[in-house]
Amino acid sequence: MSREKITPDITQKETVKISEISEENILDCLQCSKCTAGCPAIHGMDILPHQVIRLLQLGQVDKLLNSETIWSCASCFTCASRCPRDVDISKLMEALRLMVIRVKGSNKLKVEKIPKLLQKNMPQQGIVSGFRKYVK
Amino acid sequence: MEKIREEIKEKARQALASKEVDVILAWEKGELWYDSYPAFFTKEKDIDSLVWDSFCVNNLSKYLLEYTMTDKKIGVFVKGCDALAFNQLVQDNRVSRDKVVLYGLPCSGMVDPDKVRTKNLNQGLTEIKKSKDKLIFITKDKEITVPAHEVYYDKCLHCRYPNPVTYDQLVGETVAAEGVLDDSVRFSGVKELEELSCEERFEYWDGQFSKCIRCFACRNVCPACSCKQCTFDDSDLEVLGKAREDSEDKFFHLIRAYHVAGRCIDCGECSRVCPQDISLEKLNRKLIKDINELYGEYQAGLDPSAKAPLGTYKLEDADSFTVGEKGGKKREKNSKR
Amino acid sequence: MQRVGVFICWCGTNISNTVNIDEVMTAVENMPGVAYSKDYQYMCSEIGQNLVKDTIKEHNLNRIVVASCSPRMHESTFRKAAEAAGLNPYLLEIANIREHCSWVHKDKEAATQKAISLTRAAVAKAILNDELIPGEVGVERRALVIGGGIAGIQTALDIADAGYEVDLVEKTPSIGGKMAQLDKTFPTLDCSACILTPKMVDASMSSKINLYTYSEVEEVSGFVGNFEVAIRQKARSVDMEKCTGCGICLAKCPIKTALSEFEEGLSNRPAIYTPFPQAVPNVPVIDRETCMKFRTGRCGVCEKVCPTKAVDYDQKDQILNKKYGAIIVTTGYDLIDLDYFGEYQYMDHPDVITGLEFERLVNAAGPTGGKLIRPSDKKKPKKVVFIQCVGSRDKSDRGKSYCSKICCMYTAKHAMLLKDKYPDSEAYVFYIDVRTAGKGFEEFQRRAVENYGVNYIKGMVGKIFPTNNKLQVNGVDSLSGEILQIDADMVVLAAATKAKPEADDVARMLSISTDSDSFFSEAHPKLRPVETHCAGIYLAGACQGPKDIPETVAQASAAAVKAIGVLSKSKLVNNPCVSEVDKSICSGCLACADMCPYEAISEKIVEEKANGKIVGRRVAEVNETLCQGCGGCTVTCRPGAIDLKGFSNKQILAEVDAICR
Amino acid sequence: MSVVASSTSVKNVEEFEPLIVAFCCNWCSYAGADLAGTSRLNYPANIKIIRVPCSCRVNSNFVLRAFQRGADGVIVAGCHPGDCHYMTGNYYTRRRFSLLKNLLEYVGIEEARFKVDWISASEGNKFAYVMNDVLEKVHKLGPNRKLRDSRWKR
Repeated sequence: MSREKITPDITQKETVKISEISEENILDCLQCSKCTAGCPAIHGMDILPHQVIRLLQLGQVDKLLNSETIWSCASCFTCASRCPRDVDISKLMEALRLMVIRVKGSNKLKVEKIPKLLQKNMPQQGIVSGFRKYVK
Repeated sequence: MEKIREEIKEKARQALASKEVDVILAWEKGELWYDSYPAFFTKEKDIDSLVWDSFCVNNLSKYLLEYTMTDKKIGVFVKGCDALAFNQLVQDNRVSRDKVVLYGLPCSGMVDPDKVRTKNLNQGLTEIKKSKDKLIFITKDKEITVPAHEVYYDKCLHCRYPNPVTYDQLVGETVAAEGVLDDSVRFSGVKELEELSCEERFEYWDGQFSKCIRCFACRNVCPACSCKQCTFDDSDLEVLGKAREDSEDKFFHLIRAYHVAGRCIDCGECSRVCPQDISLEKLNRKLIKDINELYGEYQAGLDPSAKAPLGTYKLEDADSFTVGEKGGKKREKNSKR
Repeated sequence: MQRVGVFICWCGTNISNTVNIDEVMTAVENMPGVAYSKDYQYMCSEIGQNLVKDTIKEHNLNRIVVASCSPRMHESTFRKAAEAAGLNPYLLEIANIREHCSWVHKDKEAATQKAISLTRAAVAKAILNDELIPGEVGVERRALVIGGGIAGIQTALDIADAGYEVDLVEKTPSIGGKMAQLDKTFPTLDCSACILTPKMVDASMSSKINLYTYSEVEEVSGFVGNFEVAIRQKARSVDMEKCTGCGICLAKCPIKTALSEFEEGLSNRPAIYTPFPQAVPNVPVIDRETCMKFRTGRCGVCEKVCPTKAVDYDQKDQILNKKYGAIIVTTGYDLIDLDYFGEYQYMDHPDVITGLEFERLVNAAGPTGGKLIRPSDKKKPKKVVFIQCVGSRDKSDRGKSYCSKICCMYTAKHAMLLKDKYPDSEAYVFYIDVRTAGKGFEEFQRRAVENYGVNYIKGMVGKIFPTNNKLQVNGVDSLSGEILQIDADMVVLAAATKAKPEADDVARMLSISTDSDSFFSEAHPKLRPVETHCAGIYLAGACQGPKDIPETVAQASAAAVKAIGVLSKSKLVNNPCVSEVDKSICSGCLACADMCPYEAISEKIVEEKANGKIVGRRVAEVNETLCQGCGGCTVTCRPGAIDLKGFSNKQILAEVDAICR
Repeated sequence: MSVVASSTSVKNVEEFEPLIVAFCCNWCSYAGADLAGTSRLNYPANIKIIRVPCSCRVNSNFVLRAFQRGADGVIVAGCHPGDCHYMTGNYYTRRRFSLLKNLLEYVGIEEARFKVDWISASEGNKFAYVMNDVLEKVHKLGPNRKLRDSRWKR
């Protein structure tokens, strides 16, 4: 394991952009990890929700943009409703997704493909949040 | 009116004779047809010149201040507005209720000499008789009948208290209030101004105030202006300068209105006596309207034991200063953005 | 002829960096009335003060203006200096060119101009200053302590020890407060009752202390040295004189269904009750809402069984009016409501309890006789999960943004108590941070980990799912990133502390202020931690902010000393800036008297000659010892007959004119 | 002609340095201003503070006199209602200045020129915020010409 050089910087462009889109103050977070503890979508995540904010605080947006986590997030708002610091992490997740989508410029979810994606027990909210996630 | 006049005289004579009072405060006829000015009577024989006619507009209550430094008992005749004024003076601790005997006079309105002149009714006028809601102008050779509201003072047209709200003895029969009595009429002038833009309002008031010659008639006639020494006359503090200067006029009028706020009985005397026709009632009524809206309906002079609106408070009073700055934590978070 | 001396302070570089002193000096020299001016680097130093003293004499100065820091900082310093030079101290004015100028402005030119303007206003005011002589007022040598927890008890004992009378008012039927509910105390694990009850008894036995339990303060007026207080003694329905505390009534009462407040609702109590066996005073109270006699008129068992005929159903609330020289507020704290923390199941599951409930469960005198069992099935818990920061450090609407300060320590204590009782049990503590600043505190918490094997997990619990007989706790270890699932038998929540719900009303009644969380505000966070902004009113304990017992006791003794400082004086010097009536102008309307919050203005009849006779005329008169100098009366007075010394109409108008030049 | 007029008016606005007189109660707002100072919170030098014991000491005369002498804005700041050092003083302030504020607006004085607010001793931030806010608004309004004494220098 090599030592990584980190300069925490929340004034860099990407972090500022995320703050703008999400309207959340990432410095409010004090790393209690309650978001992670309550997250139902955690099994598909390579970076845990509380780590997401930590990486944002460290300014390591790149790691997040290439993570599974942001696409695993179900936008169920459990984290937001329980956060003792009033940080809406689902909004930060959304902001991260938008960063990706805006750069790549294409929609990931096509309406005609929906039936195939639908599993038996897929809740309606899943489809709605799917659109929120994958459509520009 | 003429019947009551005799009753009044009789009452005055009796009061002096029985030593019920030492002085009677009433009206006396002056040289001109519209002159019915306040007069003090101490002797029974002088009562013959006492008058009660359509020109007894002067408020006698304020003249009681002349007697604050004596222990004389005074009998005074009060119309509806005068009775409010009397109560206000009692509330302000300027007149002792027990030193005064009040003779209440119901009054359906007083005649504005200017309106009489405009209608040319004053030529050879000897008497004005009242008949229901009409007035009969009697001269040597003819009688002209006009609807009363055409010649009454503006301030009398929507009078809310034609009958005295307090008295020891009532002379004559109570009368019904006339005209529209709800606040829409009373505050219509204020509302019209409120709806104008800031600049328009300034233009209006600048025009009004700059007419002022600072004769202080408005103050001198006002029953709420009962201070021993008016702040405007305080040469030491120099609150108000003497110069002919617009800002001093504004200062005078704003402070005058503010000083009577919550104590103005809305008798309209200030506007009546103003030689420059400044619409002072629109200033006073603005304050009355605001007090009514912010702190609950209040009529000065109705109850001498009441607390003046500016001399009291409620914990839950409206707070217009910090609107939009309050709110919970969520708001605070939003405001940061 | 006024000869004003102006002294301009550099405050090292604090002022001179932003304000061009030379320019101010030049401007000052040309101000009307200024006879002398001087600048110096540290005007508040001894050299600076001597400079002021010497020049007053040398240059025959009779008015002084010091342009320096805020008058709240050094006005008294310079007034003393002026007084030492033989000048009446109230002839001095301060121009605040540091806090209000050099520290808040960056532009040097603008700051310089403002400094000149502020100094000009101070000179204009100083010219109109009069010599003022402060009056004196006597001191009521008795203190009132509001709240009978450990803070109130300690304060009362200390004041009584100094020889002064103290009245201790407690809302509940017994003194003792939250500390009486605790089992053991950190960091020594000695039993709370063992150290508290002797103090409670001392308080009740002291000839100097009067206990008013089951009583509330209803009204407070007056000022330091002379507070007037109305105390409502609620009807106890038991005669305090006759009752011997035998307890027969408690045993015979047919109603046994009321939830015990003292036991945090974990057990029941009768309608006639003492909160706990060691209650002081040991006199029961009838809970009239529960009592059958009061609800239906039938019963009266307690009256019949009482051997001393102490039960009195007709007792009424009594209002006591008393005077005090000083007041100490020790009203304590509460735990927050957990209604909004649905994920922890506190409202729904009996085995999810608060820390305070845990105290009662392990206490030998508690509802289980000290047997630590699950409230649901009375079985021994094997696995207990402790969750810290439930509502603390929580910015959302559910919680409190501050740290509750005591939870880290008491959670460690609880875990140890559990392990002491059941060595084979498992304890898990979920925490965000462990904060153990305090003597012996860190060692205490480490003992829990190292010696007792308590599992500390940095992370939080997402949700608790009640499953057959267990509580499935879903959490995370944030350090390893492991998702944890613990099947616990019991969960203990370290609920956040909060100010008492009635704190705002108490603050309003006492005219003291609270912070945004309704804790009472101290006068200065560092230098005046037990004083309030209202002279003569002091604070101790958790009503001022979350704190533990040692801190509370320290603060209580500190507050006692402050109060003794007032009580030990036979006279207090008044603020000489009081209102004054010009009787020649006064109309006697007494509008001023109506608004005066201190009832300092009354009617006076002056004799005057009028029409050749001597007649009495009503005017207003100010009682200078009662007047506190707010100046509200001056505004009610339209003609300006009543004016405030030191802040007169003329002086303020002169300041306005000078600033607007 | 109109071009010239507008250009001079623009210039005037640029040169316009408003004067704002703030009456602050000794116990809360003056202390709040001190706190703004110790916290080095910037606000413009145009604001000049006069210390009064309580906001209820402020007479409407003082407010009008400041306007007369050329102040472009006036602020009255006291303890929050309920927190008055003198128990009830600011409740009177609240009534008195609610009426005066309305009256001034009624005679055509721009609302932003007269500000009343509650600033506690711990609200240094709010103090600076209110001062900046008033100044900004008054700056937009331009100089007070409506109540000013034409003989006074400013």
